[in-house]
Amino acid sequence: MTKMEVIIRPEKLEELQHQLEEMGLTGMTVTEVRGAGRQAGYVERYRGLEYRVRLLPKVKVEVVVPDPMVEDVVKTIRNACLTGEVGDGKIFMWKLDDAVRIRTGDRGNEAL
Amino acid sequence: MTKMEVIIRPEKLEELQHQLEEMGLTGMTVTEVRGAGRQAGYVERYRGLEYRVRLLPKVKVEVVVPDPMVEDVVKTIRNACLTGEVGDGKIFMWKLDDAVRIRTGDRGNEAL
Amino acid sequence: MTKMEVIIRPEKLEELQHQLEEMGLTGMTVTEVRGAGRQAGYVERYRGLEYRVRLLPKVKVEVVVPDPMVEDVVKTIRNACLTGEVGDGKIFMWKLDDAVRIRTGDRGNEAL
Amino acid sequence: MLHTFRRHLTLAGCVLTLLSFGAFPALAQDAAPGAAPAVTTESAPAPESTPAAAPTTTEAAPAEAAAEAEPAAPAANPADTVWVLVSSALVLLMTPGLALFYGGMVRQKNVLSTFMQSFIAMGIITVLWVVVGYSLAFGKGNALIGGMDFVGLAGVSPETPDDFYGTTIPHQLFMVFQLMFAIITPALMSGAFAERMKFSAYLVFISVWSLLVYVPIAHWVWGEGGWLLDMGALDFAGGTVVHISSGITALVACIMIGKRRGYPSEEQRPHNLTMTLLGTGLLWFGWYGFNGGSSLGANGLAVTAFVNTHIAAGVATMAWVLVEWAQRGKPTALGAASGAVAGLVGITPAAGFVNPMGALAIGAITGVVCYFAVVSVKSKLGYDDSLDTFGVHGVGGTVGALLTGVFCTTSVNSLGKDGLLYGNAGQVWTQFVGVAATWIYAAIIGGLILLVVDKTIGLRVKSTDEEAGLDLTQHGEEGYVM
Amino acid sequence: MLHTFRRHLTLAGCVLTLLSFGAFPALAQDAAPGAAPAVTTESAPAPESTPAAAPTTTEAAPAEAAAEAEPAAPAANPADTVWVLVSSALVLLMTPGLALFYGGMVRQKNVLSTFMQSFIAMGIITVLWVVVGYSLAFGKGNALIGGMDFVGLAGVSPETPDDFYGTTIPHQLFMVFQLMFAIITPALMSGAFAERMKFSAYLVFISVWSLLVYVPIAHWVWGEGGWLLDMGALDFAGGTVVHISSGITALVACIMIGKRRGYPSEEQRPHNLTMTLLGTGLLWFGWYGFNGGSSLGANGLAVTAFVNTHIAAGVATMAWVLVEWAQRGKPTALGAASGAVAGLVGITPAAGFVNPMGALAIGAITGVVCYFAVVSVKSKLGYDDSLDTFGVHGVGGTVGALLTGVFCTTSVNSLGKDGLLYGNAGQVWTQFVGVAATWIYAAIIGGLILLVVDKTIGLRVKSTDEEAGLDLTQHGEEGYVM
Amino acid sequence: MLHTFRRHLTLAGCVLTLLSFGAFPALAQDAAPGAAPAVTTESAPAPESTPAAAPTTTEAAPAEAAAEAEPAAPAANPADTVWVLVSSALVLLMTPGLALFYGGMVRQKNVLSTFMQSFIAMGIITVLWVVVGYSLAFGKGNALIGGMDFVGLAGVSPETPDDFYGTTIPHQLFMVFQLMFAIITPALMSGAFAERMKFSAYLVFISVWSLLVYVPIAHWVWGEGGWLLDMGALDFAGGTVVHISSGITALVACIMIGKRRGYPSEEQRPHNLTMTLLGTGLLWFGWYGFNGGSSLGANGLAVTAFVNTHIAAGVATMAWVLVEWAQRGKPTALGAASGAVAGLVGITPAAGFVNPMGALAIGAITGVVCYFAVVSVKSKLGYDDSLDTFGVHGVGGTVGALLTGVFCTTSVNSLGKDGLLYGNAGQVWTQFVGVAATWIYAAIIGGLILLVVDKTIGLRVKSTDEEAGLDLTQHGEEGYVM
Ligand SMILES: Nc1ncnc2c1ncn2[C@@H]1O[C@H](COP(=O)(O)OP(=O)(O)O)[C@@H](O)[C@H]1O
Ligand SMILES: Nc1ncnc2c1ncn2[C@@H]1O[C@H](COP(=O)(O)OP(=O)(O)O)[C@@H](O)[C@H]1O
Ligand SMILES: Nc1ncnc2c1ncn2[C@@H]1O[C@H](COP(=O)(O)OP(=O)(O)O)[C@@H](O)[C@H]1O
Repeated sequence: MTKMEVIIRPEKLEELQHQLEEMGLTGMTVTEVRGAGRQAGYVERYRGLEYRVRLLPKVKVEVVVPDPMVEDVVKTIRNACLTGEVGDGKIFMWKLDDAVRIRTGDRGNEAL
Repeated sequence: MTKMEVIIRPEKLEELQHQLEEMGLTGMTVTEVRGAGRQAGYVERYRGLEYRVRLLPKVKVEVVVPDPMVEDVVKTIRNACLTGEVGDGKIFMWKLDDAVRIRTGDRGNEAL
Repeated sequence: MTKMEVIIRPEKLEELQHQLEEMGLTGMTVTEVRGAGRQAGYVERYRGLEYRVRLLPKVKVEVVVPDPMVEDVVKTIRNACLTGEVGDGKIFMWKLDDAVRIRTGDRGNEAL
Repeated sequence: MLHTFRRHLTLAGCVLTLLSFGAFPALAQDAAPGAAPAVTTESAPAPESTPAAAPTTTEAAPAEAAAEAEPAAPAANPADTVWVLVSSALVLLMTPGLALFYGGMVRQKNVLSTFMQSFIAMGIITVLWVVVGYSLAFGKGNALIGGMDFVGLAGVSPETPDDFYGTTIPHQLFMVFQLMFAIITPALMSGAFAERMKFSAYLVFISVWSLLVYVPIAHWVWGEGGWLLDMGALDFAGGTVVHISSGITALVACIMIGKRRGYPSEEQRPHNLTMTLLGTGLLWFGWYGFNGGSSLGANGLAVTAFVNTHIAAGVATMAWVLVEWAQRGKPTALGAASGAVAGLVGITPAAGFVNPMGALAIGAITGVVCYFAVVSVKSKLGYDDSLDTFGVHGVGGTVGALLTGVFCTTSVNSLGKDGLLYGNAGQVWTQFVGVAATWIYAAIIGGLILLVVDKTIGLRVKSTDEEAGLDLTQHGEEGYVM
Repeated sequence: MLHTFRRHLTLAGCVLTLLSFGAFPALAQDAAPGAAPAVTTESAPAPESTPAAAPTTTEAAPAEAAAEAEPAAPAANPADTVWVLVSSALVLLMTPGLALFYGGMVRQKNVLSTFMQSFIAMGIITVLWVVVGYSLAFGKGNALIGGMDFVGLAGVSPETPDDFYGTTIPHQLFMVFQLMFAIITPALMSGAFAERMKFSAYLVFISVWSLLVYVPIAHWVWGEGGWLLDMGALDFAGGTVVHISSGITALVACIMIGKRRGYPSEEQRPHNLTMTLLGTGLLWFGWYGFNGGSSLGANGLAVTAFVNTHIAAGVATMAWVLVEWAQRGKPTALGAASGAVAGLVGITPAAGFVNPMGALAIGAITGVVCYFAVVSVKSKLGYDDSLDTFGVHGVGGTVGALLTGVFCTTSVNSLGKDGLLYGNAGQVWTQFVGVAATWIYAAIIGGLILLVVDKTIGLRVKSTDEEAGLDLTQHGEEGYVM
Repeated sequence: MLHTFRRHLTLAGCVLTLLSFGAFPALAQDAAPGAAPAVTTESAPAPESTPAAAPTTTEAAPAEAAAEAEPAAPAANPADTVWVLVSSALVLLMTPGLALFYGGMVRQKNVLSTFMQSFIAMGIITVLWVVVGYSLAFGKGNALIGGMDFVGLAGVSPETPDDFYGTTIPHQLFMVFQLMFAIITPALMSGAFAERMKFSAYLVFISVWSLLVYVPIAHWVWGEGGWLLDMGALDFAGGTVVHISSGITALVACIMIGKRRGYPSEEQRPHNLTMTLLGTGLLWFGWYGFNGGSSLGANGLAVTAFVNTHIAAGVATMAWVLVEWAQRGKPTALGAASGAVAGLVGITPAAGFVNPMGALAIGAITGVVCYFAVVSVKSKLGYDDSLDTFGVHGVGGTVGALLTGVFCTTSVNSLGKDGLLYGNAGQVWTQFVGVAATWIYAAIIGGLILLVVDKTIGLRVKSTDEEAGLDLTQHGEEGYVM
């Protein structure tokens, strides 16, 4: 089981969810986050006080997949979320030790 | 040290926190998230435009525990959060390499 | 590549971001979370109904760094976020298996 | 089954609408020929804003009847007309204000459904009122109910006054001013059973309740020949008609529908108190029209009611906040809002009958009593009057109606009464009868309506729908997508 | 280049302001000496609030001219003055109400830019109107446009009435009442091209549009000698002038500027419907001034317009919600809000010409027609009228204007006309001509202005700016930092 | 210790309330017997809305005194009464408007405490005003302070006018109109020391400040025999009384209490600008009552004040936005809101004394000057006037008061003065004296009060409480639970 943490542009969420579903992956958890990186930020001014806003709205999609699917999922994500402009985001991934489905007590891949 | 990431129904948060506290676990970090899975979503309509909303409000509870406590915590979580209906949520867990308490610089289990 | 998950006081975010940038780390992902721990909570009352609020506003900063930088980053974080009062927060860290830059397809440290 | 019901409802709505259209050719002549030149008689002294007109000018009638006998129709007074026009607009604004007040106190997932319970009243009650409600409340009838002469607003002139109600403003203006009261009253109840009633059940419930509970009580208290009016019970702007009637049925409703899922163990904090405070501001603002406008004229009585309203709201805000501070250690914003509304409720029946110091007393007492009703009594008795419709409107309306009998004085309003403090202890008894009759009627008939709706449509949403929230499940929407 | 443009704009603004200052010494005497004693003539019977005054009292002129001939200047009627003062304030409040109504429907990243499109109109149109707009609309001119006599408000007295417009209220009050209409009209358009227009382009566009589209149409319909007025087209409070003009140009604009990035595939749900509902409440409240105030007096006509406005809003709310419920399975809060506004739009041209049952019919029909325009027609034709300015204001205004010709009756307003139902089928044709002229003019001139702005400044923001949101990129701010 | 203080406060509050009850039997006769028939004298020509009545009709007194000598009591004019009733309601609404305006600019964790600082003023100032404040401000006294004759509103009739203040409206109405001003003024100050003052300290501070600063200055400027009034200083609706007094004390307060924790290094962006914009809309709307109502009658002066208010707000919006655009590259929504309020502040003292072009000039100048005060001066001098109470109200009020001396003209208001532009340079000096006196008095007495409160209760919350936010620590609530 691998956890993939995907940071994307908010406007790509719908497309990504759609394409993952087509692969048979319906399970996912989504969080609204803000991200900084190479993408340029903005300057905001409130009555002359200036704020450099480097954190831009992003969406974090967490999806836990059986290990063999990882590369396919990477492909799907790139397919769904690519614009080619700076700020398209990242995928971070690591192996999980276990998973539990609360409802049933299923463990491991069963729980997904 | 194991990190347990628990996705639950929002209305179960209070009960879970209560039961974990009774086990002596007061430390936790909570995020509002939205989740998709087997649980059916909703259809929303705004002036006739239809949106299939598959992401439902969930709460993510992150709790880092010493390794020996993991199974007890799983039990407690299931105890607190079980309704038996689809959408009760998941527990994902993995081992951490280290932890730091910012205030003191304590490392590892000391930091929890 | 190590993922560092840092829970801090909201008011320290700006300083932390500033100091990480000075180290050359611009990439980060930030989430608003609520945390419980040793820090005392509050009592809220609405028309006499009493709520013990143990979850306090915190900010979670996620930053993925090449392994050799980890200790430096820990130092910087403590430097930026220390007040010495209970509730300064934690750093949790673990090794990642891989990272992908969606825009380019870069993998591993290249993707950061 | 719900599905079938929905169809029926739609049909019913359409039929209702169409029926009312059928009525209009017959009414084409409602602006009678005599209307146009009417205002030229304005120099006649009589109908100039009578300074001490009670909301229904029973006693004043003889004096004015003379003046009316001479010209074809009495003229509306322009200044009085403006004041009641403005007041009508202010009272309408209270319904969105109520939506905010209540909406801020529920959880996020139910905010739109709570708003809808107020907004839909602006739709359905308007239709019912112009078609039949106004006539049943204010048409010529008996001691218990009005008649059918104003059905479809037949004979309700936009130019000339009625000869009994608001004799210095156009009859249609009196009608629309009263309509605003009819709208907000059922919406008030929604606070008691918030976050768990089906929208379809709510819509049917308030429609029937408006006709079977609100309309008769309005007739008793304000209608020509109404038994409470003739008995001498004072209710300046709706303490019994609006607040007690809705507060009591609300109590019955929240007991019948049961507690919210998870109450009180789960966290159910207000999701947006800034919204509640804005709502309070709009309610306070609109209440000047509610009470001040109930003078139906631009006279000293309007000033009295306006000033009393303001004073009671202000002092009740302080009373609630200070008691809470002393009792619980912190003064809360929700407490300030609750106190303000409690004071406004308490002064409603009294606004045109007491002097400023009476208003100060009524505000302070209502504020404190409602505080304890909401904070102590409710949790002790254990019902889930979720947003305290009973605790504030039922209790506050009752306290205000009784205190009216204590503080009222004919030195303020010669068409009013003297109360306990001015040597007439009997007025408290008269007020008590009015209160008791309203309690009993609203409890019984309100309860019966709820029972029937529950057996047919079902009052309560499914438990899983309650978990997901009424916005999603009843309306297919979300309040915030942020 | 944008940079240069900005400089120019700033300069232009400053110059405009300074120029207008240049005008003021010349105007120092605008409160003419004769003004002060004017009110002492008030006991003269004539100008007492005439009960059936049309918004522009053409026919009434002879009767009053006599009264005016005697004293130096006719006196303003105090009650009429209060009503129009209050109505002006109410109409102003509609613009922030519109900001909320629209602001709640856009995505969070564009909420401030949407607000700004309304608020800035309160600034720029005010300046334009007092400097030149009012004069061009209501100054003495020909059938197509007013004149220059009121430039800089020269001769627009705060004490005495004009001898044509609002003959019982101070001329300056008539001017400011009209100004409120001039403010909200361009802001209405912003719904059609929401979330994608440059602020600089918007500012220039509405300035020019106000002078080249709004002002002439206002003159045609309400101005002395305006051709539609003389032809007998009825528009009580702005069905054509306000709603059709803005609705049609809005349609052209949203087609010219193109769809929003990602429309309709990406999720673009309203970010805060509680805001939209509050906006609806304020619009409804303000609309009493919009329609009721258009009687320009505290008379039966004001009552008629007020009552009709309320009824149409209420019934249209029900109509939209019930049709939606039957068609789509759920009654929505946004539907209730949309229905209310549609009903208010529909009754606008008719408010002072029909009876309550006419208002009921107009409300129901407009509610249903707008529902289908918004829900079915738009998606079929495929344009992105983002917040349905055309679907509600263009369509609703058109339906209302035509139905005015069906339901209007001189029994309500002797200065009005009889419509189809009262034996005068020709009025529908007259109304049609008014509608058609407004459609054509607003489409062509509106389109040309947009074209010029597009070629010079560019209407649309960059695609990446659209992604980041207009709040950040146009205004350097965020709506919420929570 | 705080605990003990709280107890004392509660006690004090209760005692105050009870004391005031003690007063009421003595006041039972406040609606004097002569009042009821008063309105029958209305046909008497004299008190008909005098077109050029100054807020305090000193000069007009002789003329009216004659009329008054004949009947027992002068009659209130109904149209004037309506206008001031409505205006009072509008001014009250400004306080919730201010809560929104300020509340949107603070951080989320302090939003309720900011709201409370406005709402609690609606409570405490109401009580103080009716008990003693009104009497000290407007009771018969000397050049510096009023007297005790109106304590507990004794002799303040709801029917008949006072013979000095608002001679055509019931005295109680004048009292409540003034009360609305007394409420909002201390609340204005809360912007300067936002996010860091203890609620208990705030409550005591504004109570004392209201009696020791507001009340005397109101007496000087508007009270019978007040020295600034007698000197001929013009302040139509409160430029000195309301805006300068609060603005100056606010400056002192923010310096004394110190900067916010983390200011200016930490991010302290406004948490909800849509709230601020809605607040701006309500302030603008309410300001028509603030300035327009200060004519105290339904006359040309009301129209003048209304129109000038609108124009100044509109042009100042544009002025701020354009200067900001040119200077900083982007026009902001907060800038539009700030400009509007600055313009409204600037026109306040002038509204009934200048013509529309004067209003245009005052609006533009105030908008630009306040822009620089807020954006440049503040950061240079380094104080933390958090929401710019001084920058907008102190500076804007000062600019407006001085410009009144430049642009005022008797052609607009015969009871006013001619200013610099009309050949009377001395008026600028007179205005300057009024401004200077207010600055000095508000700074010294305001500062002393703050000092005493700081030494006893302590002005500032603990640093950790400031971090957690005032909502949690002062009120035990959260604004949003979403
Ligand atoms: N080192 C990092 N650790 C955690 N998150 C990161 C890191 N670098 C980037 N991110 C996240 O990825 C997003 C996109 O990164 P950015 O560098 O702007 O663009 P790109 O990935 O196209 O090069 C950021 O907004 C941030 O949320
Ligand atoms: N593969 C997954 N990866 C990440 N989160 C998941 C995954 N599957 C489910 N979840 C999370 O768990 C929640 C519950 O899952 P669901 O399948 O609806 O119910 P159940 O766990 O009862 O079978 C989802 O809403 C989602 O937040
Ligand atoms: N065991 C834990 N698992 C996850 N998060 C934790 C844990 N313990 C603490 N935290 C997070 O760290 C924050 C600070 O912890 P706390 O114990 O209050 O202070 P300190 O770290 O200074 O001892 C908490 O608010 C919570 O968000």
